[in-house]
Amino acid sequence: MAPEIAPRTATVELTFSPLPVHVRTARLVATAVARRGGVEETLLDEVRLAVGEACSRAVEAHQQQCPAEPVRVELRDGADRFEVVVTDRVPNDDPAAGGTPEVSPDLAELNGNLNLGFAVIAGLADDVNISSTPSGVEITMSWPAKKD
Amino acid sequence: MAPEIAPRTATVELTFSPLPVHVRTARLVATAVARRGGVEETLLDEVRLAVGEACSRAVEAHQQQCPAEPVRVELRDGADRFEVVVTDRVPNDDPAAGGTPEVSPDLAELNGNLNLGFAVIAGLADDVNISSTPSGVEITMSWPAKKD
Amino acid sequence: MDLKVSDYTTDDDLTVINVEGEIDVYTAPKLREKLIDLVNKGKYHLLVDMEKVEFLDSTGLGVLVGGLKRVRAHDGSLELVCTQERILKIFRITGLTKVFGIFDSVDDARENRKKQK
Amino acid sequence: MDLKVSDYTTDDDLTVINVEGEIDVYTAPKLREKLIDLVNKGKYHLLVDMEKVEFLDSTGLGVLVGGLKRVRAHDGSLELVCTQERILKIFRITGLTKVFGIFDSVDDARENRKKQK
Ligand SMILES: Nc1ncnc2c1ncn2[C@@H]1O[C@H](COP(=O)(O)OP(=O)(O)O)[C@@H](O)[C@H]1O
Ligand SMILES: Nc1ncnc2c1ncn2[C@@H]1O[C@H](COP(=O)(O)OP(=O)(O)O)[C@@H](O)[C@H]1O
Repeated sequence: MAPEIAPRTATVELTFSPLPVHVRTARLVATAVARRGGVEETLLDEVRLAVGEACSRAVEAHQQQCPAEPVRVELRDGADRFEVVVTDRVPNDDPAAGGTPEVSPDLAELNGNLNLGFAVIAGLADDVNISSTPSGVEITMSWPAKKD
Repeated sequence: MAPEIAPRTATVELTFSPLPVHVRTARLVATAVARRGGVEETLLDEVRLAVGEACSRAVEAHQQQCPAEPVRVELRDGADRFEVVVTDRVPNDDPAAGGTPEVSPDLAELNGNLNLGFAVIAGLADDVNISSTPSGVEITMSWPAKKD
Repeated sequence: MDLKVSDYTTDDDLTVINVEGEIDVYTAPKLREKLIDLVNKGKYHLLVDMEKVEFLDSTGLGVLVGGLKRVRAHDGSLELVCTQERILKIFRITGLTKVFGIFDSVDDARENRKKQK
Repeated sequence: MDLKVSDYTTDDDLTVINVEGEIDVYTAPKLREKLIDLVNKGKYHLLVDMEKVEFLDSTGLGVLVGGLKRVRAHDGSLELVCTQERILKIFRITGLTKVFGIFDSVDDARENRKKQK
């Protein structure tokens, strides 16, 4: 787990084999946990879509480079933000550089232009951070959450 | 991961802070993954309930003994069985011995008689294995799954 | 998904508790509080209507068993209305069908109560 | 949740594709195959009716863009019917409202097509 987790933050973590079908599971879990974490109903669509995009991207990257490794989604239900971290294990893959050169044109089309995915994430998350580390790409997104 | 995983088995793993609310998330995920994994609709109720019972038990054990440690649920979508493994990190807690002595009577009532939970699991899962290891208790349950 | 609990008392002094939603490890405390509260108010004849219960786990069973113990300490009763097969199954698996009177409707339970008097 | 795709061709030679459900990384291949199939059959004027789409992600957008490229290679068109704000939002965020003709109904799209002839 990342060091920045506050001690009282409740977390749910999902890891899954890099298959498109599990992106649906990730959307389902993220939406359910966000709802309970106090994210407003009107924002849940954005959470669902942004998390789906980040996971689709990770699944695609893993399928090409490390199909045996799972994709990881961490959901942090913090004091006033609901935070989602999607981590892939494809080292030094610069997501913002636009497309992976080895992708066949068909697959690239099928999975959409990678930049479309990022455009969606950037347009939907309240706050986004994309960091490319030697062990993989980490996309952190967050939304405001109300506690009652 | 346990050694018995077949190489082609797709897995989804969920870990969560030991809070009752996350038992709902676990039920939700287990049911969704089981459905997609080809478990018959008529068995999904059993999956939902048995996974909920195993997670409730683990949450209770963690709350008493290691509230900072997460509970883990592994969903293995194998060739002809859908398998769920719920693992707690409470060492040498013999679940079948019936009740943890330190529990206040109220909490014990609230969380049901531990044996009721096991009765439910045993009555619902097609196949159950409970193993108590030095690192915690592992409940493995499985149901038949059809691939199409 | 969440649990709604409400109650009313009939003129033959039976308190009917309507439970709607999921009774699980997360919501069971709410039902437990309701049962304790009623017993504290001197209501010792309880009938829990489970017809709108969508999910029940062993925590919920534990709360019902706890309620039964409480009312029995006052010579009371705790009975159930339940016709849903998926819920009945859980009572059957755990052997609790032998512990609770289970009726098909509130009227059936009231009828039975009159007979016993 | 899953994706249903069906189509029919009007007498003014417009092929309407009805899409129902979620267009995402899991189901998009199905829509892609349908588009390719239609183009292979010589259908170059496509109208995708998105009114029953419940979810659309960038993979779905990619498939629509891919379809557009294919029909354009034959001087064709690919337009959309969409009034759902949550779906329109995704086209707007990605700038694709400028790329696709988007209509309020199949009739509107047909009307527009007649005018352009
Ligand atoms: N039973 C299910 N199994 C798998 N995925 C599901 C299931 N139900 C919904 N989903 C997916 O999870 C996402 C969120 O689900 P949910 O919160 O139920 O959606 P909604 O708010 O639209 O009812 C949806 O985008 C859908 O893809
Ligand atoms: N949006 C949700 N958020 C959290 N938990 C949910 C949600 N929807 C359903 N659940 C829980 O997950 C379990 C399975 O959900 P689901 O497959 O949608 O149930 P059903 O088949 O009864 O519609 C239910 O027992 C419920 O507790």
